[in-house]
Amino acid sequence: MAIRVKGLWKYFDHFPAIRGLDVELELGRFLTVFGPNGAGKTTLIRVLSTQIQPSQGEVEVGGCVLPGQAYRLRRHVGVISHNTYLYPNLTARENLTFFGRMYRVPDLGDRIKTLLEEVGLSGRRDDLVRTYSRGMQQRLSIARALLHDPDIMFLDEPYTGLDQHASRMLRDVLKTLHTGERTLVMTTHNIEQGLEMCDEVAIQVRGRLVFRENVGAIDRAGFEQTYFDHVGKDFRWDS
Amino acid sequence: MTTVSRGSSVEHDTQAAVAGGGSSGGGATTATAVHPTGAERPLWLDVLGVAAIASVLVALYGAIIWAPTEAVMGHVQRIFYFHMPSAWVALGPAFTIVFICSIVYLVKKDLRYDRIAGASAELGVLFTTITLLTGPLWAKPIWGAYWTWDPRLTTTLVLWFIYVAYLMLRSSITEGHRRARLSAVFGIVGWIDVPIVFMSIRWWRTIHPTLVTGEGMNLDSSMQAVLVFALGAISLLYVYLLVVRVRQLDMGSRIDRLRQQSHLR
Amino acid sequence: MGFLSQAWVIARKDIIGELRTRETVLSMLLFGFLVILIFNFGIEPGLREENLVKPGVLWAAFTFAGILGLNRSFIAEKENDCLQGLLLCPVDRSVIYLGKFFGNFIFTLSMGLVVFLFFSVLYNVNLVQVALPLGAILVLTTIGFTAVGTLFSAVSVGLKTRDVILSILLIPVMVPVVLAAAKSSGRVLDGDSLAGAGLWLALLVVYDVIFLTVAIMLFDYAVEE
Amino acid sequence: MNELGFLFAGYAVVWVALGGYMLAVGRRQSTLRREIARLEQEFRTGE
Repeated sequence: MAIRVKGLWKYFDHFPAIRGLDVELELGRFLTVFGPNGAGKTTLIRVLSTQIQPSQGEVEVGGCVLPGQAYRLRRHVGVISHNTYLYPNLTARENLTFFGRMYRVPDLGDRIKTLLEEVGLSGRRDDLVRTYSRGMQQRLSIARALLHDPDIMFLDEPYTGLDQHASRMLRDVLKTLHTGERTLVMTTHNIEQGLEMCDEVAIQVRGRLVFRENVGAIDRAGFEQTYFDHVGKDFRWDS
Repeated sequence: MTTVSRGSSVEHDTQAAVAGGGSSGGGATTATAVHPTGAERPLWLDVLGVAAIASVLVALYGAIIWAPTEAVMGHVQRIFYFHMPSAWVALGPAFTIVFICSIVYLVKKDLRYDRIAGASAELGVLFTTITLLTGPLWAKPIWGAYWTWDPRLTTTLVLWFIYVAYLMLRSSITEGHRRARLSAVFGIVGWIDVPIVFMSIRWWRTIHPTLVTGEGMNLDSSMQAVLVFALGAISLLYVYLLVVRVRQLDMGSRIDRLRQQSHLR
Repeated sequence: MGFLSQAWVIARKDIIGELRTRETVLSMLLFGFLVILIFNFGIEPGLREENLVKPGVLWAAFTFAGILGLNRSFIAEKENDCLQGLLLCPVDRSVIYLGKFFGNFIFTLSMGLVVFLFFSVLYNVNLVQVALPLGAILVLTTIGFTAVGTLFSAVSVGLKTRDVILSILLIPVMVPVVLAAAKSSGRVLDGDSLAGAGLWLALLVVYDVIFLTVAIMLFDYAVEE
Repeated sequence: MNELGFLFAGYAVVWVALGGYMLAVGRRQSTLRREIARLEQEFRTGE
């Protein structure tokens, strides 16, 4: 089991952004979490990727119990979010070199070269990230997240702010990540992009997963309706 | 997958909040307070309050009427009976409690300790302010100057700045655990700095001739008695105000929680 | 050893970025010059006590300019949420603290050196005679200043009031450092040997050791969430 | 200002500071109590 979460609560002050969430995910699977704004998707990703500590509940990721073993887990985790974590005043290569050294990646020079080719940025590797377009920055941030070849990847709204062309490139890169050995969790509110390559689907509303299914068991055409049913129903319950 | 009914869980929490959970961040339903709403005052607190105020009034009587007039300094020396205890309470227990509770918060992550630290710092600043204002009023007629850069005065002034900064830091953060964490970091550093500040200022002053020192005041036994009594009275007042303030802050956090839950329903 | 080299990787990253834009050190320098200039108008030329005032001017300029630089230290990490990326790295928090500390130390020290130079020209100080003792004082002061400053910079970076709160937090805690720096450098400028300022140097060393240790221990709490 | 004037000023400072603080604390106490009562009422009627 790559991810095992039981009864997770995360409070921001008195506000429970996550309210008793349970989720399990097998090794090598790709889970997409859909949900409206404010459902706590980003909070979930941030807890699972050791960026914030759970308030309550059991969280185990990659065999490490959080928050206690966060330090051990970090080596195996890669995060791509709408924030790129890239230093604008460094070049692409300097950024990758920096993060590569932090992760103590062996044969760093070759690794960076390969990765830059994969995300199609070899030609601009010595340009400052500041001069990159949003799409290029996002691609570079994928290379950054892949440097240490993580077993578990978290993708938090990776398509945000990308134009169609950039989205397609991102999608192609993401497809290559889904090898069956790597566990992936992606959040999005875009149904089409979310369904495209995942194995499992979940819907998160108001800090809980209210729907969970294998992608094979889902009627793709009718999923939009399923989604709105769950989101809408919840709004009726709660407010 | 998870279809626990929402309503019941929220109500459960609400009950706990009304019942007065000590720790708020965990979301666990830890009802520790004895009093159902936290709004009523327990008897012992009233007794403590009456005792504190009564003893301060007795100390006032002792300082103004009972104690003999100091031979050299005259009547103005009577300020000392409240000046010194205020200084002692602020620089001793008040700021030390900030330090200790900061550490305990960082270890236990219980916001209660943060509230104690915050309340204690507030009282520390209050008593330091009293010290800093009464000091010059006493110094002027005796030394001829409101202020001298005496080590004690200067250290007190620097301390005042440190803990005012602490309170400003607190007031600029709204999120509870974040405020607790960051102010604890500063509370610890600030307290460790105090003896170093004192040493440095003492060395600084000994290099230049000191004008007058606070030393050399002869207190006869009745004066000492008043001073000791005033010290006790002010300490008691500090304890009372601390308890009241901490209870208020507890209540405030409980209210925040109730509000939050009334929104969620 | 790996510990220090990882920290150096972080500092190196900051230095490369700084060499490219020169924003931090240049603005610090300019600000330091301006403080000296303004103070200069407050001192009567040929004043008998001029020698007593000089070190005060020097260290006031250093402190204010230094705070300006420290303010930027974590703001740079906030762009693109880089701090999160840094915190995700599998290194101990103390490594991140040390890395930022090294970077700040180098920036502040370079600022201090140039401000000293500017100061010596304006106030006719023969720097060659006092270069060594003054340099030692500058290094010790900068360590204490940036040790606490880096921690407080991390504390204040997420706050709305971060610009003013850093000065308010840092200056009172810096009193012993500034005092020791001013007193010892005053001795040196008066022609005393470094030994004459021994007590003050000892104070600086004690301060540096205590607060480097404390800051390493507390940094985790300043950045965790 | 004579000696007694300073003494008076000193005591005034002490009592104004302490009294002012206690007054502020008392005020806050009553606001909090009212707020708690209101919220409890709200929850009770809401059930």
